[in-house]
Amino acid sequence: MDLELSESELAFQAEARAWLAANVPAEPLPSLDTAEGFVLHQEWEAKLAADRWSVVSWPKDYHGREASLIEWIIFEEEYYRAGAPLRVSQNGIFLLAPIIFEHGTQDQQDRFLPTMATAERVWAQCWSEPEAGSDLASLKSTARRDDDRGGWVLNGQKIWCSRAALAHWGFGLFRSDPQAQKHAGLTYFLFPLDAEGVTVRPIAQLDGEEGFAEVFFDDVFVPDADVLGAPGDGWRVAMSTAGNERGLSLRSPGRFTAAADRLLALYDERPDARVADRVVDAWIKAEAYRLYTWGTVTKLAKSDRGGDIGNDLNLRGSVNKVWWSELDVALHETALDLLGPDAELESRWLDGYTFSLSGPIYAGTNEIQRNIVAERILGLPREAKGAQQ
Amino acid sequence: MDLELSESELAFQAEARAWLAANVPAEPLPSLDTAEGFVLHQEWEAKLAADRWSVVSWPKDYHGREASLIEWIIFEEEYYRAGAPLRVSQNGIFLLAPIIFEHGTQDQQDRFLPTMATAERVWAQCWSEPEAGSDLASLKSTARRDDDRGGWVLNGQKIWCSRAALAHWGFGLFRSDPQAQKHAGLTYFLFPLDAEGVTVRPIAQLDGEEGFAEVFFDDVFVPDADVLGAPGDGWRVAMSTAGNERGLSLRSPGRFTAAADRLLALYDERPDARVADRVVDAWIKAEAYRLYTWGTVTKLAKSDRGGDIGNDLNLRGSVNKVWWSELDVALHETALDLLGPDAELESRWLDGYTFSLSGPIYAGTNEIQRNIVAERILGLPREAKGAQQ
Amino acid sequence: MQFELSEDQAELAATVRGLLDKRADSAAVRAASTSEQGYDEALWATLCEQIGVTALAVPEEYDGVGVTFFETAVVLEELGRTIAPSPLLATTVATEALLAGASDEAKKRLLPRIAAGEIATIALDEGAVLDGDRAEIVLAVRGDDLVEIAGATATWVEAMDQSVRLARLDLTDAELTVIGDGRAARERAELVGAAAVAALAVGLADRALRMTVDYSKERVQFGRAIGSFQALKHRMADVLARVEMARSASWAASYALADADTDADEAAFLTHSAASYAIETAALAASECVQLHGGIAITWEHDAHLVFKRAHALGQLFGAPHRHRAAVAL
Amino acid sequence: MQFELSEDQAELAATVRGLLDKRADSAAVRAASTSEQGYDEALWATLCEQIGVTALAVPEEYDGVGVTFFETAVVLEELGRTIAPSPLLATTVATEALLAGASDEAKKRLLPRIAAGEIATIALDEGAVLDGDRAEIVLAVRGDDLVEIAGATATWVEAMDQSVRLARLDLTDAELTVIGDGRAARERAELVGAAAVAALAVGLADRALRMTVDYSKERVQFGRAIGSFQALKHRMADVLARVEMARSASWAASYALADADTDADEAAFLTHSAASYAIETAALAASECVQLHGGIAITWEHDAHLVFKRAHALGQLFGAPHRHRAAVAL
Repeated sequence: MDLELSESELAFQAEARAWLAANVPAEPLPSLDTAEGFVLHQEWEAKLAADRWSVVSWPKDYHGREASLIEWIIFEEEYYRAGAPLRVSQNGIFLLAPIIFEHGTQDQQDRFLPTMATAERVWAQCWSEPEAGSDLASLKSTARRDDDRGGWVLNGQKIWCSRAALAHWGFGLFRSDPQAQKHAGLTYFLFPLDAEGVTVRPIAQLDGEEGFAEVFFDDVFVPDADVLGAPGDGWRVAMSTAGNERGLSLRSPGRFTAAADRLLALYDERPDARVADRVVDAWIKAEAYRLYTWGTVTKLAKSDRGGDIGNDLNLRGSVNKVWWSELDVALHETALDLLGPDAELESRWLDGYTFSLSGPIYAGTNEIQRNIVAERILGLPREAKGAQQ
Repeated sequence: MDLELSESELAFQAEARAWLAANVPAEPLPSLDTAEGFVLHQEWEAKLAADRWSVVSWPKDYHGREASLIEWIIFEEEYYRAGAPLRVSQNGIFLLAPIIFEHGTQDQQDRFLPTMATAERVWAQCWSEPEAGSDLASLKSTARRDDDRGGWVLNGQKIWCSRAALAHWGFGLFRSDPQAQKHAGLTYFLFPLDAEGVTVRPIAQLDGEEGFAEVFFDDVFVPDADVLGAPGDGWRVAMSTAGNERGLSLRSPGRFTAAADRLLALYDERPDARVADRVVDAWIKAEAYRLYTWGTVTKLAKSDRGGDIGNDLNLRGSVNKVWWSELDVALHETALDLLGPDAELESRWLDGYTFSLSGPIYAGTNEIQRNIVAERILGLPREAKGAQQ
Repeated sequence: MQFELSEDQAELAATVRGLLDKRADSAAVRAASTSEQGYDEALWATLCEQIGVTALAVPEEYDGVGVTFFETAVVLEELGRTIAPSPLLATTVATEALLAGASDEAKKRLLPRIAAGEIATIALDEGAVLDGDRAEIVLAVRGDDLVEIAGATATWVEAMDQSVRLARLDLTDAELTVIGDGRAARERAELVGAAAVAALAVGLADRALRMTVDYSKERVQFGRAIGSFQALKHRMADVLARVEMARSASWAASYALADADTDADEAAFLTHSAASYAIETAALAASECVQLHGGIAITWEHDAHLVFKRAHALGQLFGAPHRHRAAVAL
Repeated sequence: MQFELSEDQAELAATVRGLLDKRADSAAVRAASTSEQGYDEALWATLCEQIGVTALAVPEEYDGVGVTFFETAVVLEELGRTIAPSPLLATTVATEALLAGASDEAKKRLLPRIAAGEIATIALDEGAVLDGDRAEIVLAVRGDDLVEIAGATATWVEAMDQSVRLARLDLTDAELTVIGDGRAARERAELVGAAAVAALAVGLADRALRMTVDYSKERVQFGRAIGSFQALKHRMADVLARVEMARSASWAASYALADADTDADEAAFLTHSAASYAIETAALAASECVQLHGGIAITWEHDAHLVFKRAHALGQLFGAPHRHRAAVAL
């Protein structure tokens, strides 16, 4: 055990803290799921990128500063502590970029990563389908080969596409081999959301905003150059370790320690002995998550030095997902109990609360994550018929 | 809604309260699972029976006073409130007697019920088998027909036989038709535990006592006169409504309201603001259970007037079982938190705590009860392969 | 001893449910919640005229039906099941406050208007007032006085749950008339409010569970109805058990408050028990409803979020569960 | 930044585990717990002589190994996994109390004896004292003084968890010598005690989970291993997640207490966090262990009840979880 930060890490931390203090908007930006807020968030990302803070761990050629994992975590903690805006580009930088780095061609990296770093191009994740909410193996949208044009023709429907209402490009899996079963025969595609044949229908959320959309594909042509990884290999590509590392596995603890800090501040304003125990409990859980993440980072750093803990990491990702999503709900419920009747009146906590409800549902429901933990970490037998919910 | 007690019910309540006040031992009796305590509990039951308090709802010919259901509940509440001894004869009077009343011959009722009421003869429940803890359908112990002697020959092993270490007679299901599958081909037998071929091996519990035993059957002969219900009909007999009515469905709320009262008294001695919320919560849950039971009693009273709510009752039994068993654990945990470090030193609460652990396990684990509630009340689909845990 | 609805009470419940099934479905509730008035005036008129929901607990001498608060709670449990916005909660609390604390003159003057269907409310603190902007009779407890307020300026404040109407009262130009004993009125109002919320919560929890069960029977994932997955079954079974217990507690509380013979401490305990337990049950049922519906639950079109928001609102109107437990004397 | 055991620390853990696997199986633990002394003297001797468990946190100038309390916590986590009764908890707390509050003279006199394997304990209140009847060095905090007690009469008091030794001290004929600052000693003792209990709890929780998982893979009911039932899988998955988080919290707390540079408030927060969380995790893991084992769990022969009793005892030695949360300054 050695929890000291090195000189250079401390310097990095100081630099990030100073920059954020100087640049984070005093007033929270309008929601990034509104047209106005979307643009303002793009501008914020551009500002981050200009000073190389939007993707600190990326290569210098792509607006990064080749920061270490530890530095990345440090930056995330500072970012949330500073109350900086949500990342409008998160689908791209956290979910898609790692896959492009691992499976993308040089051409794809050069074409897609720089504009992703500046949020000039914002990406939507087109993952679920109406009949396949949690069950990606049963995706029905199709990709038909078109040799004449040297590409594929997409048809079908995706749902719960986050950011799709306002984003520019999307990524998702399509069934390119109708014969193949379940996970086989899927191909990973990148496509502009204004391409001919694409229809985007926003989904109004319970908070009244439109963070998700349905996307319909009617003979949408995608050139081979925009296929990520090998045709038919989409499942493996999508599930590759990298896809999770900086996404699920390292879902920034900073977000929750910052929320815990806000909860403590709220308690100062409105102390209530009857709620104190839960306030402390939430603080403790946020801290435990932060510490657990340092353990993950240590393993990751090792693997970057050659150790193979990819699977272990994915599994930690499932543990994390259950943890942070349920912690996030508890944090907000506790805050609303402190607010009492005022909680009913619109407030930042209330928005956060409604938003937190989606945590246990998206990116693989917590039921699925628990199945994964039980079967793949604890080695418990799979359900009869290998059914997994 | 009408929660008033009638004149006669109030009179009954007063009489019961007075008798208990005058007769309940000042000092708790030694555990009924010790040889010494067993005898003292038998004497207590005899005393109850002498004044017709041991089985108030039974016919007068069998030491009862033909009390109504409501009176029975009233008595149970008074009994626990008075801190009276545990019922050493509970397997008999709560689990077996209702079945004898419904399925027993006149001869069986005359032979078994009076000595059960006086606890001159104490009954053990021989239900589970090593490989069939919760899964009675997979019982393996056998009953072989013996026409010459006009009866059956029992072989096999039962486990978790409550009271069997010290009881006189036992009851249980045996497979009388080796061809029949699962629930079919089982027969309900009554047998003396000192019969030739019966071996009783006590099981030491975690509290160091011997409330349970293994019982081995080696060519044990049981005459036809001691078969309860029709041969091969054992499952239906055992599962008949009556079997649950005064057992699970009406597991005396008095036991838990009395425990809640003790918890409140403990809080008076050792107030602790940090535990107050849980003290009240336990009190509330005990009260809710009492109220829910009045609802059950109302339905039962109706059914005695002809309505058929037998199945509904069994289902309420499953709801109750989960409820009271988990409430019992919570009640004791809260008390031990109030006791703090002293909780570690032997105390009545500590004994009650270890005892409470068996609640969610025996008489059908709470997992099974939840399956029953989900499938039979909510109508949710059974597991794949109809597996039910 | 009969712990169940009497025939009359069961018929009352059935009548209300029948009416609401027809007139308070999802579309109707959404329309009413977002309407100018924030509730369905036609439905309210029917409830008042045909069923006399505001008159139930009003004695006959004041032109009421002359049954009890228990019957009102029976109606509230049905209303809770629909999420329909309704002035009945505020009006009921005001009615009971008047009966407990108002002078005979005030009772004679106000109760018949309520029995006839006028909306009433009572302000117990400085915060936003339930139905404060649509009540025709506005009461308040000021110090030890029960006062009637005329000419207050009410400003609607938007709440997360649009089916619950809150308004701030500006008393600058208002006329306040003392009409009775504020302490008695407050004590009654707080207990009746808590029991009424418990009844609404029981209905809501029951509805949330039904929604969840029905959906999980239909929704197929991984080749099975998700309702066949044991982890979900057990969670729904737990909700069922809690709903059953909560209903028992709620009925007992309303009965105790309606029954003059019940010891006051006992009635208070039963009321705080019911509120604490029913509100928590509704919250649990609602969050399971959201979780088990998955993505569609967080869409505007789906009712799951209405159920969830209502469950949260109920915890704030007359005290959160932990505050009710704190109110129980140990 | 390296949030994992160093090679030396990992080797220490492996060595202790290897030794305990051989010498502290169920039979050995039961024999030791019910023996006259209540612990395995031979095993203790081996732990002290071969591994120097009592010397780890003692500076070299007092004949110790001169590493830190963190290494001691690593040993405690392994001990916690076995339920073996051991004087290490009491001795560690007394050691840290001496280091924090004792005079140089007292340190010179007492620490070498502890490093050599003598059992020590410290009484922080009037209640029963951990290892009070088998400690060769008995300390106490009286008012602002740290005192050494000689000639006290110790009476063993039987606890539910026989693997935890408690005794009452009668000081009538005892000789008390002031040896240092009681406030510093108490503060350190309470924090170290909490962190040490957290380490024991993490080991225990991990062991309880393994037992449960292993059993549920073998136990067949209704034609399936019960470990294939989703409701049970999800409960075990929750325990796993909590064990992982609890271990992280426990390591961070022990590290903070061992690291002079860590801010005192931060160290206190981390310690109360770890204790609160690890104890609750052990309690959950233990009760799932009992419930999923079913009937055999409540038999004397089976270890489930030993795990359960230890889990409960850990919650009482240096404060229950809710008391640790209460100790966190808000």
